[in-house]
Amino acid sequence: MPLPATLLLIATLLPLASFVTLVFAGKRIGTPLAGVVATGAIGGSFAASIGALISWLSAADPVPWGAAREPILLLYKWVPIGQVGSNSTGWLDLGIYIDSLTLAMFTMVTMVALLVHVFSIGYMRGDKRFPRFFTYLGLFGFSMLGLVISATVLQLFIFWELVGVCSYLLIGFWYEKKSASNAAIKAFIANRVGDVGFLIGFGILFYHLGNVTLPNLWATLGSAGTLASGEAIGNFGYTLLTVMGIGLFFGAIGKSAQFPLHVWLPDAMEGPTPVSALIHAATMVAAGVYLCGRIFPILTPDAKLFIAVIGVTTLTMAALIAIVQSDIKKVLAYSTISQLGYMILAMGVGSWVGGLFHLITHAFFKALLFLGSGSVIHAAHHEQELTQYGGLARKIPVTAITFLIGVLAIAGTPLLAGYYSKDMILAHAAALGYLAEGQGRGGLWWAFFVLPVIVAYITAFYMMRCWMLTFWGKPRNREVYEHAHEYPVMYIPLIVLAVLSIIGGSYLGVSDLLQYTQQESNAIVRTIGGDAAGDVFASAWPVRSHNVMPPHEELDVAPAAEISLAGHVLEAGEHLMHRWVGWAFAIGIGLAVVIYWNGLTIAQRLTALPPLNWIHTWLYNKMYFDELYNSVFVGGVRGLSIVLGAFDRKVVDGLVNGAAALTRGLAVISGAWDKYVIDGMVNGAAAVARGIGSLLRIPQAGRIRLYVTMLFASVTAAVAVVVLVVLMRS
Amino acid sequence: MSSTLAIIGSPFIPGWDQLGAFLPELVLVAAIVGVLITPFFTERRNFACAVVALVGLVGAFVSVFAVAGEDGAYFRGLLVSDSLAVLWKGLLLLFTAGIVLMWIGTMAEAMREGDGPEFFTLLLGATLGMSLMASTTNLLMIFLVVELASLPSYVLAGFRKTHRLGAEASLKYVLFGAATSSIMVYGLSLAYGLYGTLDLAKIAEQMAVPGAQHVLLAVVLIGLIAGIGFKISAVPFHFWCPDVFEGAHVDVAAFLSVASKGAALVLLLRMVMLIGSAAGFEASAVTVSLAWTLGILGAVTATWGNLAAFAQTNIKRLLAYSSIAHAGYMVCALSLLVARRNEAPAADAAQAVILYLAVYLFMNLGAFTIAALVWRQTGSEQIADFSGLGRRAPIAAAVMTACLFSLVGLPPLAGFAAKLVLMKVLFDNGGWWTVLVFVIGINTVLSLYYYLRIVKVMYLQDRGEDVLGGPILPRVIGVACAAMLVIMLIGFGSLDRLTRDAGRIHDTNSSVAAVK
Amino acid sequence: MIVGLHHYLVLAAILLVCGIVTMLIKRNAIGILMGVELILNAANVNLVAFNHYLPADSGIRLDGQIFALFVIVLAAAEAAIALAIILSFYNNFASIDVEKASNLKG
Amino acid sequence: MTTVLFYIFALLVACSAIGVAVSRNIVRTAVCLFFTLTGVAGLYFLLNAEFLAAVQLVVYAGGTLILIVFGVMLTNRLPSAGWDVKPWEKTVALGIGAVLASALVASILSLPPRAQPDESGAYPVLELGAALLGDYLLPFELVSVVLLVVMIGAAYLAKGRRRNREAQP
Repeated sequence: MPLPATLLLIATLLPLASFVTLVFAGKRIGTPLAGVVATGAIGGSFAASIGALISWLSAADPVPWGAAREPILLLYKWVPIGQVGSNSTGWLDLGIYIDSLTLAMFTMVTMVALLVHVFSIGYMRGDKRFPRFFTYLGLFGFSMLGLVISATVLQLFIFWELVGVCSYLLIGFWYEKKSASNAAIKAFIANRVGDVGFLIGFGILFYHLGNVTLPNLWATLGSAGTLASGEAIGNFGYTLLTVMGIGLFFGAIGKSAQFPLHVWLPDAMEGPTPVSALIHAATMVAAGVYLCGRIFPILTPDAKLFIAVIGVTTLTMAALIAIVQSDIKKVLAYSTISQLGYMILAMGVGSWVGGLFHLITHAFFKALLFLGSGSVIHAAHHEQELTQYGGLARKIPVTAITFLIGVLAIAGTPLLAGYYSKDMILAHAAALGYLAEGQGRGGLWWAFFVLPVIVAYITAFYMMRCWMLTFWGKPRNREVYEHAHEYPVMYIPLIVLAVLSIIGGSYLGVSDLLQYTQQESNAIVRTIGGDAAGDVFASAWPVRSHNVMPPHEELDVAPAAEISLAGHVLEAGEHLMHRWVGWAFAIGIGLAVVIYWNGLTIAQRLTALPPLNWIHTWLYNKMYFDELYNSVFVGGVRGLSIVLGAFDRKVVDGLVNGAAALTRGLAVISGAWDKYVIDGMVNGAAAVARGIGSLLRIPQAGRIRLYVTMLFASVTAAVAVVVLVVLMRS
Repeated sequence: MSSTLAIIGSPFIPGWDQLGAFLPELVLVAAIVGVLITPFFTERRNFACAVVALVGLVGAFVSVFAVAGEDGAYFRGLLVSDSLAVLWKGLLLLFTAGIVLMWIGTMAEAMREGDGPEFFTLLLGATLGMSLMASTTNLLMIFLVVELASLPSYVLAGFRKTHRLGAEASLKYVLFGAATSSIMVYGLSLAYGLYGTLDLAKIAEQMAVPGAQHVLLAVVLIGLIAGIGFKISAVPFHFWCPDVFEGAHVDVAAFLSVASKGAALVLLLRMVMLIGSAAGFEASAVTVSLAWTLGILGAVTATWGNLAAFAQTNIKRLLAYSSIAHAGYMVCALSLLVARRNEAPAADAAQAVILYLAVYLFMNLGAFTIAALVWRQTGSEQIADFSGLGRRAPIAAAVMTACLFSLVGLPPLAGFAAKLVLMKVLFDNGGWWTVLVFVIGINTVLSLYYYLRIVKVMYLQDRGEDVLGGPILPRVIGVACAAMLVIMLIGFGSLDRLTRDAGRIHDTNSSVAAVK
Repeated sequence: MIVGLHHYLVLAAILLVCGIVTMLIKRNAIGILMGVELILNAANVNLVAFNHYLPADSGIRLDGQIFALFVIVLAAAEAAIALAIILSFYNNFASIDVEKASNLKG
Repeated sequence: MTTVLFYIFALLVACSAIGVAVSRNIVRTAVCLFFTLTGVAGLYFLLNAEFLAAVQLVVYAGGTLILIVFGVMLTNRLPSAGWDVKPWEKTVALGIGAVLASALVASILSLPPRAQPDESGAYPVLELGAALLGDYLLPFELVSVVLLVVMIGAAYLAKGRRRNREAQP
């Protein structure tokens, strides 16, 4: 096994080992030590990931793999299932797929997870279920890393669900709080809705292709990106491909909290703050983007259009809501949704590198912001309302400074991480606008550029608002202010993340790594599909034909002979983007500083004005999405949530004791089965089965002579029948 | 190994040099002798005998590896050795070693000091018979080894001789067993008469000739099915099974649940393969009717077992019905062997049965071990007394849950893959076998209920008893079994490759005739 | 009428049926055991008769007689075990009426 | 001569077998069984299986039956009143017997007849011995293991049997 594969496998299994250890011995290991065990495991993972990254980057002949060379694909024949689908090997394969993206994700996930673990040792110290918290974190680490290393779509799905389970467990970690268990249910339902779509897409895929590996998938369907309506690849018609792509994307909608399934993420902030940082900001919610990245080559232009629309809707909506939120974690939650919208938009407009680049930079600064907010909340004795803060910079200076760096990074301040990735996405969006206009498709297509640009200004504004209200000005709640303090074990991760937020964009070579990924993917696709296979990352959208040239006078730069059309349009897009976005951070931040210099006074006066107060109320109530869903799905959701509520109470209560937490869930199902099916429906199938069962127990009366009689009776009957049949025939 | 024995020299004993291929059995015989002389050297006779038996079983297990690959017919066709036999021997010896460990962990204290030598002699004797059951195609040997497997089992079932239920179980077992085995001998005598030989391979060849299928052949086959069906506990030869499991000790019940049934299944597998290999499906009325018989037998057995398990309150009785149901699943797959011999699906079916047995071994051992642990600590075998086990003994409860889920066939446990492969093999053949797939599917749903009921009792009912203590060894066995179930699921591909040859024994079987 | 193979086979069938009927109508455990012996004897008569009436071209082959010999030995072993179990049952139930053995059921 | 002897033995076997089935007294049953076994031994003589006939007499009639009679005597203090079998059970048993008998006899009679073997040959006791210690040495040895195990099992169950009677449930 190649060295990086070995190392990454170790990195994946270490958190599992930690999980198993803590499941069985968590209570015995005890409060600080359980955290140390888990931290050690994830630290080992991080070290292994770094080792793998180094060996990957320094790989040279004779090995075929390495950065910008070829990916590693190791397959293991798992369950023999015979021929299913056209691409089948007769097995349900499992495998490891490693390319530069895998390594980037591994390093990012393990690094953030390690820092969150360290932070949690401090943050969760007082909690009575401290070991259990780290147990779940171990399971989460395993699931997330397993997701990233998966080589087949089936595997992706398995780990996808596991990650969802962890999220559910961690959101409801403080299940005594009604709001926490409700939030867990909400996340559960929203993710199930998304998974239904995923399953439909996966079903189509599986039916036609069997359990394919990712490179096989790309090699088979990789030309979907430039497919014109009406064309087909093999058995896949254009419509089927589009439906499949959108179906798979639905999974991402659920997990990455995109419109209209975004409602669970803000509520998920009921979980412990380190969880919010790790799972609901940096890693798991990004899994949807990762999935989009992996299925990108099989997305048809129309599927991409759908994705882009979802992305742009999400990022705008979430940013607007974020402006008025008063809970520090809610602000961050909506900012997360908005940033995820950017990433999804990037996938939609064909900026593969931009989307994943933003995923990684965002992980750094969003983890920083969340851990910073955790430090604030911890300092403020679990007070989360911005209105109760103010002036905390003097009490917790390290947090304040690192938080500010995070704000600057997300606002797109030049030279910080967010600047590079966001710009890359916006440049592609602008290029798209040019292309669409060149085809005479009208100005509406510019929305994909204009709205994100406006939101870039808004982002800078609301993030700075959050910082100003927390750290600047006079303390609005003296009691909170007096007791605030910070610990080294908590602010050291903040410092590390702050450094990463500064250098993550330009100096770590993340975007180079992603460029390599494209080369590697194309290399393996050529190995499988022959040299005819083109660039699977080529995206024709919205230009269904490569030959349509946008009018030159529309572009701000003269066409250079040596660069391709796409590169040419992209360059134009970059220019346009720089013209409009360049100073967004300064304007947004400046406005926030001005308005919130003296706390809430100006803002309160502003929101009292007639049109603004209505908007404020509307936004403050999150555009009434919850109410909308409640009234639309009132019957269904209520009923479901009552059932799930009962489920949840029992499950979560059950979690208190016992190692096998999950099994309780099934026990409850069995209990419900017993209660509702057996007792409730006397005439139900189970009752019939039981009736037959008791009939069958009549011969088992305990009498040996009866047994022997039945034995000989059946033997005799059999002999008699055969003899009769044979003798009659002859 | 044959060469090793050749060096020792060949006394004037026919076939001496061929004994090497049956080293595991020789080690077992040596272990029997060892168990018998152990009491002369120690005061702790029970424990010492257990250790000797364990050493013997492990030694025999190791020697299985030495004889692997020495395929062929030995002793003029009285015994054969091939991958199927070797695989089964390995599984059986591993399992029996597990039973001995379980005995040490849970049952040792319940046995009167001094009874150990008898117990382990009987256990090893039965194991010897069961291991040879996989290795023979000769009518005389079939009868002999079936008796060698059965006779000690009868005593084992009533080993608690001052226990009323044990005595009752034993009596039922011996009378029912004597009835079926005598019917089987009558059938075998007719088989000899019809074809003039005791070699099943030759009989199968002659049987395939259309004119040679006399009506008495039906009596032969019915007798065989009765004799082997009794050991498999296929309906309607299953009546002894729940009663004996309930009356016998947990360790004996566990032993019978896998070893006895598995040996008989492997024997039946070999026989139907032979019969099938001589004549293709469409060619002969015998194979068609045998395929139908086995298919119906399997379907009825599985359904009967599952339905009757519904209202059980005793854990051993429930597991007995569960074992009947599982035997039914495997018999379903055997129907393919007659039908599609010489085609790949038949080999796949044989392999599926072996894989299923391998997985079944661990899930049953784990479940019975926890049942034994609970029995040791509470003295009860009632399912109701598992209440609160999730709190009182979290590890034991988790192991039990894993084993039960595997018995249902839920992922992520190996029972899932085993059942999946079994159903897939049947499904691939289409036609009436699809019905069997549906039967197994419906049965799986049925079984979900009664298995999960135990889980429910363990986790959702709590009568507030104290923590369930007890020795660590049964928990270790249980955790090992549960871990094996997970590992086997992950490693199912390797397992599949390992057992690939099991279904492809056709060549060695035809060489039986060549040797004679 | 010359005595042929069929005569012996029919006699064996009668023995078999007698044995089965014995097993079915006896309540005494030892009686049931005797039924088993009858069935085994039926099998033995079959074996020896078949061996005697083997086709002439096969030379001297004694498979049937040897099988019968082993059946006799194993029948003795089985009887020994069964009697020991019946004694054990008797010790526990003070009876060898098999109808008493009905505690295990369901 | 052979024919006459066959019918004598056959009658003995059949009648005493029926006696075993219908007799209500266990001692009488045992006596009937003895006659059956002896008759079968006689048949073996007729079938050119003298050695087997001797074994039948020595092991079966002499050994097994004595064992059974011991068992009968050990447990015979029991009152056999109230051991009656219900009429429907008898009917079922006889029904099974009748159906099986007719099916078997019908199929046996459809078997093609076989030639009478050459009666002149000497009894092949030498061949029997050679086969037993040659080709069939393996089962011969194996049966000794069976007997060893069975002996130990039977002895275990039979020894010290009245222990702990009062400790039972």
